[in-house]
Amino acid sequence: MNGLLVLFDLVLLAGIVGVAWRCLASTDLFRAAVLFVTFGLLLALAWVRLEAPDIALAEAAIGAGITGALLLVTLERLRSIMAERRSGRPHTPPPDPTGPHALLRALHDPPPERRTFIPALTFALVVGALLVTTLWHQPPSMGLEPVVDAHMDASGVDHPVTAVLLNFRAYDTFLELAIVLIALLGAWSLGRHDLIPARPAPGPILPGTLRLLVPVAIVTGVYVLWAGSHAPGGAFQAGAILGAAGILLVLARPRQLPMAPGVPLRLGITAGVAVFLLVGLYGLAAGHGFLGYDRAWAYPLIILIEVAATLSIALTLVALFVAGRPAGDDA
Amino acid sequence: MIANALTGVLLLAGLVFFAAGTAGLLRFPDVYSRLHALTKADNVGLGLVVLGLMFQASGPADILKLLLIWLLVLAAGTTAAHMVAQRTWTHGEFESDR
Amino acid sequence: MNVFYLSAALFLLGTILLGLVRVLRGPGSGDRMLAAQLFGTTGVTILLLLSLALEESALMDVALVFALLAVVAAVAFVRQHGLPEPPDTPIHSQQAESAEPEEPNDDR
Amino acid sequence: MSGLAETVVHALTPGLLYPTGGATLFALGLYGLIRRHHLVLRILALNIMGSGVFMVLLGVAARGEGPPDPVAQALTLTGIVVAVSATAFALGLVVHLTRLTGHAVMLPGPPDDDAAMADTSRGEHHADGGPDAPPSDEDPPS
Repeated sequence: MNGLLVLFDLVLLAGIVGVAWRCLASTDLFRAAVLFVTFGLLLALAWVRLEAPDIALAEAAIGAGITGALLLVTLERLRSIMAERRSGRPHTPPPDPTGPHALLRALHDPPPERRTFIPALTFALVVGALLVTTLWHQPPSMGLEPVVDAHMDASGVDHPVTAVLLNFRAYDTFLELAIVLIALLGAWSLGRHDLIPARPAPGPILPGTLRLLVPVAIVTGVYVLWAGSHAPGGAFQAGAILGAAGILLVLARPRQLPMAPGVPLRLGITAGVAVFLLVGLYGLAAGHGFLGYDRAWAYPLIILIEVAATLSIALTLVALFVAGRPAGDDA
Repeated sequence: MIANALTGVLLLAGLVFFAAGTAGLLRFPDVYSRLHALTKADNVGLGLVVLGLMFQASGPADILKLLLIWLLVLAAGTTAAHMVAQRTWTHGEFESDR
Repeated sequence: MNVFYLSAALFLLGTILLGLVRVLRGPGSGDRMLAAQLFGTTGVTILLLLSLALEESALMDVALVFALLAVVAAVAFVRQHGLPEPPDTPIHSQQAESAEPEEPNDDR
Repeated sequence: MSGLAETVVHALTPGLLYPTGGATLFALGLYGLIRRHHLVLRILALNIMGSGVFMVLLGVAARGEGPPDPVAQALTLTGIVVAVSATAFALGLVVHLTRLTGHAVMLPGPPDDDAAMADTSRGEHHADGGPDAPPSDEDPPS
């Protein structure tokens, strides 16, 4: 059993490193994207082996549902932009010093020049060797597991990771939600173009699958959110699942949906940060300190924050995927 | 005991289908035949494994979850295979690699 | 029995690594996408086997999420890749696409 | 002989193997970040470096007896969501840059640097020689 587990770990790690290596060595960007999706799948297995089912759940939703779609859509956007420029100005030399080939094949990156080989290899090897040596000689420690375990009663939930996220280290989670919001603001500041066009369904199969998948995805998201209080799951995983379901809808919708209403969308996107902030301020006013909860109220408050955070994360991920402010609300 | 034996047999049969799917993916000459090979792994391979694992499930909830997983993979496999085949048919095999 | 599940999982991991050859070789993007689809199914199966072998029932949920979202990448591939028309183009205008030069992939 | 094999198996715990793998991923991502020019590939390289960091964190958290450290897991969980948002933003920036300038590559030097121009066009002739693969000694020691 033990020998088999070690063998499994070794094969898995070799696979992960091998996939990452081939991904970064690809000249064809589409191949790199598919390899990166496979990389995410293998990483989820690695998190399972590291006894981190929470992370595996998030990686499954993000790796399978979001990253792949994001990369493929970005490549398609690059391709169509370059094709447009190529057809628009046939005699203008491209400003790209890597030559006309790069424009002819937009999804292609020529192999790197030879002269960077030795310095890059030396640098990477030195950094890697230093890291490995440090990690091997790190003194063993128990980490913070006993501390968390001792205070689980006070947290209001039964799952240690959720307790850390929403009670013991709520600061981190609050700022993390703020960072996600800032990423979206950055994406929106780039302008309003580039909405993903609606397309007619290629046949009856895709709409039928959507009718099956989307309700199941919503139920799964709510289930994962609810499970978070006593088992692996929680706001981040649920938000990623619902976000992926939203991305699926955006990709597969057969006709243009009515414009997303600006004000409710913005309220939903900021709900996580806003509710978190309000609860934190309430704690401050009630004398528990910023983001401190009364013990009796910890569970309902955590659930409230988690619901708001799930909504925000899901909406933000979809909005980041669409990349561009919703049209028609320039006021 | 009988449950364990059944699980073992069904799992082994499922693994055979996965191996066949991978072999088909590697050895078959074009997209359509590869598609044919790997949907067998999707449908029958996972189906047999799920059926085998049902004998080890701890309760009806687990059995239903296993069944749901199989149904979802069936739907995903069908949709993906259909769309990839259709796209290859209308666009050609190498269209995208520009 | 746990050893048996783990060997089965290891075997399936081996089939994923073998199948990577198809992603690396292509030749078309459809082939690569199909291989990724097969990896998704195999990953679900590995997770189910590991959930028994390691006695961690939460892995079933991970497998469920993978099964649920396995189709997203394929939909993104088909709906976006190689279809650059603007939002108001009429249905089935893909024929316009073939006006562009086709270039086989010389990439290994 | 079987005693030796047993010792090796006991030494290779996940707490040792996965941090090593994570460090390897970090170094590999760094190498790719330096050498590749296309910005999408550079974003992938950054993501691979990030995954290496997550793997080190979780691997160290899983060391020792008993359940793994939930604080490290919570940090990694937030880290993954931040990473995917940052990736989406970065890809949006790449698309915007491409729309403005017509290319999505990081230039090897200043655009008016003749030496850099000559050097890249020389690199262009190797384009059909297949990917210039990094060496394979990046595999984890086993």
